[in-house]
Amino acid sequence: MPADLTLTLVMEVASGILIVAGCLFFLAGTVGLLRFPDLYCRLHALTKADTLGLGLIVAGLVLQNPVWPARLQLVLIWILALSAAATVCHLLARSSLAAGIEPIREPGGSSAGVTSAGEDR
Amino acid sequence: MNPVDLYMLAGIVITLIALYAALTRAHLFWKVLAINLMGTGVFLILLAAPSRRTPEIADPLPQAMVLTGIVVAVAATALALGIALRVIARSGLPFLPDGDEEDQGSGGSAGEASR
Amino acid sequence: MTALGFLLDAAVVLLLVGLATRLLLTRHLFEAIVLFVSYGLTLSLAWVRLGAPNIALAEAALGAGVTGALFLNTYQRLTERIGDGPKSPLLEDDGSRDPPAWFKGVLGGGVLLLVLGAGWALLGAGRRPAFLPHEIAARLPETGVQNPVTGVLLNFRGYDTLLEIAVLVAAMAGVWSLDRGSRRFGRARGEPDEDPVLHALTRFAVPVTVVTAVYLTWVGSTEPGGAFQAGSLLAGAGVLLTVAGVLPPPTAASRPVRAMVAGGMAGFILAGIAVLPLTGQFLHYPEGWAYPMILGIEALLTVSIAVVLVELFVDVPAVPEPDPALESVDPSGDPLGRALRGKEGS
Amino acid sequence: MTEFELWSTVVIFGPLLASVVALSARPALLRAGLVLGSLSTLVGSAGLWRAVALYGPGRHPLGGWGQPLGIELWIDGFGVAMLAVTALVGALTSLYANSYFGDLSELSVRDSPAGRGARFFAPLWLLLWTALNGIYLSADLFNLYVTLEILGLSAAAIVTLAVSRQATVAGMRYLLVSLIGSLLYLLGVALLYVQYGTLSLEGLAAIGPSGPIPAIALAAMTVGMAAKTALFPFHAWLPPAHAGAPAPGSAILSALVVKGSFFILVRLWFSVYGGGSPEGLILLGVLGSGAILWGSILALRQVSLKRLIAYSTVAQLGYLFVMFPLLIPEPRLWNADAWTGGLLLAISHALAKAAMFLAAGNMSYAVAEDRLTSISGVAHRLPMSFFAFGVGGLSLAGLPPSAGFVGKWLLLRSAFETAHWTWIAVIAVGGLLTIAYVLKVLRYALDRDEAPEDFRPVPRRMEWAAALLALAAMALGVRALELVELLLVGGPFPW
Repeated sequence: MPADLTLTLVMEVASGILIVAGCLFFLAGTVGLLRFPDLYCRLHALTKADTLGLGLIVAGLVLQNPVWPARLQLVLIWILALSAAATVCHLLARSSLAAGIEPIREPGGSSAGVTSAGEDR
Repeated sequence: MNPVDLYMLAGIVITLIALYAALTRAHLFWKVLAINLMGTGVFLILLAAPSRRTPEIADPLPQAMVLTGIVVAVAATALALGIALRVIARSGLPFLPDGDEEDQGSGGSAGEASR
Repeated sequence: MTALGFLLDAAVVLLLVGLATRLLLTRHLFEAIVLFVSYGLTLSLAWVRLGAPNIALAEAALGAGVTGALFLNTYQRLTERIGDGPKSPLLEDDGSRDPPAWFKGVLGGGVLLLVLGAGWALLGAGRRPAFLPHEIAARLPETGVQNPVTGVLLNFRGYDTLLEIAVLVAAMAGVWSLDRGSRRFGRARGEPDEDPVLHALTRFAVPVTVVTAVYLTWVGSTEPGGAFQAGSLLAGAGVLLTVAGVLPPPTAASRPVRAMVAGGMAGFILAGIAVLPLTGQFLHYPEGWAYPMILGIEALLTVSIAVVLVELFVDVPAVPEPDPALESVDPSGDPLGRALRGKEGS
Repeated sequence: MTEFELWSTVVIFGPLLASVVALSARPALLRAGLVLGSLSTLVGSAGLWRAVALYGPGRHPLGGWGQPLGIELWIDGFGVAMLAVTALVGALTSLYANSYFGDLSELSVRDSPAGRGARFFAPLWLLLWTALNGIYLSADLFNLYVTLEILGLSAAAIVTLAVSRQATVAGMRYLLVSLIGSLLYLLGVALLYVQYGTLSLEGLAAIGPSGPIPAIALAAMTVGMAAKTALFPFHAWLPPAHAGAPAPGSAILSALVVKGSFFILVRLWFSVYGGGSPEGLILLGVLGSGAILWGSILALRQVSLKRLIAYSTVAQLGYLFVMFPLLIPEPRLWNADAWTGGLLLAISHALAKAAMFLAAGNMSYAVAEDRLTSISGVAHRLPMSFFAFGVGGLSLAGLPPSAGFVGKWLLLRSAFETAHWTWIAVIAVGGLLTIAYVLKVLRYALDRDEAPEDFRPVPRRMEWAAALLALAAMALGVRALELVELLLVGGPFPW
């Protein structure tokens, strides 16, 4: 039994670390959304960081959950969220380019960058 | 304080501030938004308060009522937004004219104008 | 764990009240709509915390999802109409039309009193013996399903659910009667979107969504799920197909669409009437028939609900310029008479 | 299967099924839907009337569960009387609507602004009819909420079938009032469920609600329902909505729809709360008196025909609330005269107001205008509509032998018995004002000797529908005894 107990403990700790790391990515993504200068940078921050964060949290939860179908479901959720985020990001960027919104070229950005997420369309 | 109490109090607060907003915001879209929020406030009361009073067993009846309420709210929102768009199409503005204005309008001036 | 749970609850509640207040106070329509969707998603978190996963699903799909999409779609029509002028009163409400301060003051005072009164009354209410929940739990086996919420919705109180479908149909007929007709949405059939990514997502996501919807309908009898959640999922797939140009937009002009909208309700009523000679009461399922009948009704409802939701989403018209003929107060108060008269005159 | 179970199924699910048929929106099927809806409600309510007269109040446990687990329909005299008058008004209005909208389809529906929307009048109206029948039979708080929502959505949609700016704005305002009112009602339902853990009206009546939470609940529900019933001072939405709708819609809204929320108020205050509080009843009576006076004065000042009739609805609804304090003159005592008198007024108002709106619809159909000055001389060309309007108006004013007369007389008698002189004065002044505004219309209609030249013939069926309704309002007074007997089955406290 001690071997099992150790395994469980290791799994618990690993799971905790993964989930906390995932949350950190979400935090980073949110900070990026609020602080980045233009739509394209924000999309980048949101989709990349959040997808990775979700992946880490899913991995942590898979370690915690002993049931195989539930683990598969969790992974399926991640795959679906991943594909939806990627597609939506692509569509948003494409329609913004088509609408004539120019990406910012220089680091630092222009004055337009300080508007909050709610105000740009 | 019990967490369920928190949700119940939030329900009361949201219901009533949404009612206030529905009556004081003139813009039609905010009225529709506020009515939606008012509904969710009532749903919070409906779900939190009974489970607070009988914590020993989950009560499926409020859940069924809230589910029905959500569907009704979607239906009402769709119709309200449709009519609001027509109000904008007719008058160019997302507001309802004052009741008095409307009252005067039907009788005298507009009738004359149509002659 | 309880302390952590309490912190989470407190955070959710504060977020809910904060989002609601901000959304009701803001003057920018787009911000309000975004806040509304965030509010809906936070609310579904609250439903999970309150032990109501059925509602959490419905709230995320319908409350935040479909309603948010309806608002965004309508917003899109407004921006099309005014072009690039962001200061239009359509999108920015400066509050100049709001009622006078005295009205706000009186109403605000009344509302405050009501909040305090209701809060005091409800917090003061003590425990009471629960009769109905025990009764429902005891008689659930007779309903033919194991999910108590489904049992209430489709058997104990099936009549309410039938009328709830009637509410949806009434809203649908109302929207149709606004006669917005066959506005082209997305692309016409046979003219697929040139975007490969959207196309790939459609091909991948639609089958997955349909399978999930079927699963949700079927699992609703034992676990969280059911016709409404499944219907809104299916509606998501339908919207995707319409946007990608695979399906023509459903309109009132199409007879199959009308048949599918009315079909769920018709099937429900006919099932209720069919059992009358056997059991004597409307919707009183004969013994052993409850489960198959409920499943059949749920399947029909899922399709109906999906079609109604797609239609409500897709069929939002462009807003025309005010028509002078219709803008002025109609002197006859009776447009049909006037329309006829115009006909005769010409 | 009892008679109650059979006929209540027919009366609710007949029109619901008919709305499915009508949703197909082919002209032939639209007609089939209206016929199916009318027949099922007429037959169903006749069957229920017979059953109630034979056996007293009855019930229909839907799904076989019975309250409190499931939903029950409760069939008593009050509900059946409302069902019957709804069936009569509804059937004749359907007949009218068939010509009113059908006429349009011959003229190529596509080209007129309202045309294609008008195809949805029949399904919307049949859904509305279902909701009304559902309200009159329901014995469950939450079920009433769902029926109220069907009623509100379909009624607002019917107002916006008229495409003018005025009608659209009125429909929007109506929808908003209706939604807020329903949510206030739902808030009350939630509070009552929190307190007592049941949704059954019968169960609540057995408990006898009292205490702070039920009091707040009753207040919320009363404000919500009063707003939907357009009780003074919540009446501002009503005149533009009722005047702006297409003629058959006006008749339905004014005669029938406002009675739905009124019915719920009566059920709540008396059947469930056992009379509520005397102060509350007097407050409702005072608001009713305000409605009678204010509505009548505004009706007198209108220059548009349909608006005058709409303001008259505001005034007439006031009488129904004067019934509230008269019904319970002392705690634990109810006055049968006030009960039958008030409800007879509700019923006769339904018939008379439908007749007046349909007749007004005929007149403005003929001259394509709605102003009082433009209908001058119409009486010569449309004698039947003129007759319908006059008879309906006299019934409204309470002249014998109309049903309005019997109702007012009973109400006055109950006020005399308990020496409530204020209410007597209000009822009397309201009657005089009613006569004044009815005569005002009649004077315009008879104004000129010759008929107006610019005149479009009105389909015979539309004239007949209005005239038959007016005759029914008159004849009801002659046969009022049967109705009084029916209304006493169950009385205000059925449980």
